[in-house]
Amino acid sequence: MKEEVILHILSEKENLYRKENIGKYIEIIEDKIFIKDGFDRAIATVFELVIEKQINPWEIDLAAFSSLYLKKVKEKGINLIVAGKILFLAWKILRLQSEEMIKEMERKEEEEIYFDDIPDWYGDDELFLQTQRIMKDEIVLKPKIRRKAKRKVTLVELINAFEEAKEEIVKKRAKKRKIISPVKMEDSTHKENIEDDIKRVMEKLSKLNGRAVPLKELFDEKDIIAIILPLLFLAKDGVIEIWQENFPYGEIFIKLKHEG
Amino acid sequence: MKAERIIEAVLFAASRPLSIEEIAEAVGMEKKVVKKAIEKLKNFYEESAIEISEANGKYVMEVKAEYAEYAKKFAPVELKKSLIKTLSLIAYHQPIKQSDLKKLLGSNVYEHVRELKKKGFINTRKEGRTKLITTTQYFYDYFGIDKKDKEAIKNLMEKSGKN
Amino acid sequence: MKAERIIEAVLFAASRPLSIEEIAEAVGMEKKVVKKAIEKLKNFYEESAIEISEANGKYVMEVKAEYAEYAKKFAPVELKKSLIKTLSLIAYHQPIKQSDLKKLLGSNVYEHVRELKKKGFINTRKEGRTKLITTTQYFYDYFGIDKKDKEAIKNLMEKSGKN
Repeated sequence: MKEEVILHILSEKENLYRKENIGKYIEIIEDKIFIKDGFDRAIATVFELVIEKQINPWEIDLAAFSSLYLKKVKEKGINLIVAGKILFLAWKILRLQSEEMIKEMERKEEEEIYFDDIPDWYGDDELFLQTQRIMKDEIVLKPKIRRKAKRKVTLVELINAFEEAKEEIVKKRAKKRKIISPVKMEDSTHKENIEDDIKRVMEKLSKLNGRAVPLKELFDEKDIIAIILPLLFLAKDGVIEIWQENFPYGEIFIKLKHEG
Repeated sequence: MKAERIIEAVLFAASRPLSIEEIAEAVGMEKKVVKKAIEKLKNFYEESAIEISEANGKYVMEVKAEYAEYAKKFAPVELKKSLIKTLSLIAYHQPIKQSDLKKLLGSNVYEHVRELKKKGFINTRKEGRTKLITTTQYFYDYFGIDKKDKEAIKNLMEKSGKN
Repeated sequence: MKAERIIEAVLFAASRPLSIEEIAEAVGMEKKVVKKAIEKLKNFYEESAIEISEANGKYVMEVKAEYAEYAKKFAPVELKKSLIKTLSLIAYHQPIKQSDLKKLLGSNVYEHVRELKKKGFINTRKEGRTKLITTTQYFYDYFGIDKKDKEAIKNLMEKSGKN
């Protein structure tokens, strides 16, 4: 698939806005190999090219892409991470498209509305004459001639720049982490209680002699949220079994596996 | 080291208008001393092709108008001819509506306004469905026009017309 | 108009070294005349903070070394800040993969690498699917660093980070 896209770009190179960017496109495509599915990768690549401003966003028919993608999901199932990335890219394109549309509308609005409105200076002889003279380049502002010498960067400036660059990178990373951190915080606050909760669950289950019981018989509704995590731990460790009779609203049962 | 020589080096290197305060602070001199030194420099450059001119309380070293024609070939072009025309119209008529400017310039106006704004020569603010355009302080500094002198823009354009 | 004044305006505006031929052609004078005019100018600037110096047959107007310290504060730097930052990251981490640099800088990396390469500060060579970036001899010359002191610079950068 990767080769196909590269070949496509190479064959289309005459139509590219900047031919010298070919190397860059290929690099972008090669970056995409982490998406294993060829179909997904092709879509992601096209979308990225739009976002990198190599393809006009209006040349992308998002509706056609989404029905194509839906069809594929129905047939072959979905990889949530990849789908998320593609959705994010599509959203970015949609935004590019709407930005273009707003600009276009602003232009049209002004062009249409002020046609009959005559500027004040048409009524003033001198202003009118001067305006005509400017239009004919007879009188214009004359830029001053000054030096524009630039100096070299000093070593200290290089070191300062390094300093600033590092800070910016740290900030950027912290910002990324912040988006995820609320979940993590919750994790850590529960972590202290988790062992207590596990103990509580085990005490109750051990009284049942291996009998399966509905979850809601064992715990109050308000407790269930708190013990879900310990239950998952226990299930993962193979200490208990959890199942649901009828998905999605059926009863959830738990049972202590036979020890030893 | 004489004060005027230090200030000469500063003005030469800066290539933009500097206020007395800026200079005084950077070189660690009193404003009074800076002012006096600039007067001496002005004298020194009297017979030269270069001058130290003042506008809006700022000083800048530049080529005298009569030598501009020769120097122009070597000076970096900051404003294309078409942009200068647009800027001249704005300066002359300001505040001017973008829609009125469009009647003179056609649809180029959007691109020109955007570019002039990016370069810092003009400001725009919304006015009804259009924009109202005015020149900035940077504009006055760049062209060496005193902001208080309403006629200065016209005069400057007239002078250039005669060349 | 005196020949030396015209040439003064040209040298001032050019802000880069010019050959006698270039000047002669631009102002329409004979080379001999240009040369003589430059000698006169040199005399004029003797007592000034500015000088007309010659290197490799080219002439440039610049601040005398003893005044450079004052001038430096006002002269604009020839590289954009964002490019200096990228260059500093390359200098510290070199040899660095373009793909790793991209993780630090985002998609600006392509433009920055192209520009720094064009200016001669860095070299790239293919390494698998990405490029490996290192600084050039020109980089060391430009910053006045002995290539052998490479580690010293890294240490300096590291230390600056701890402050």
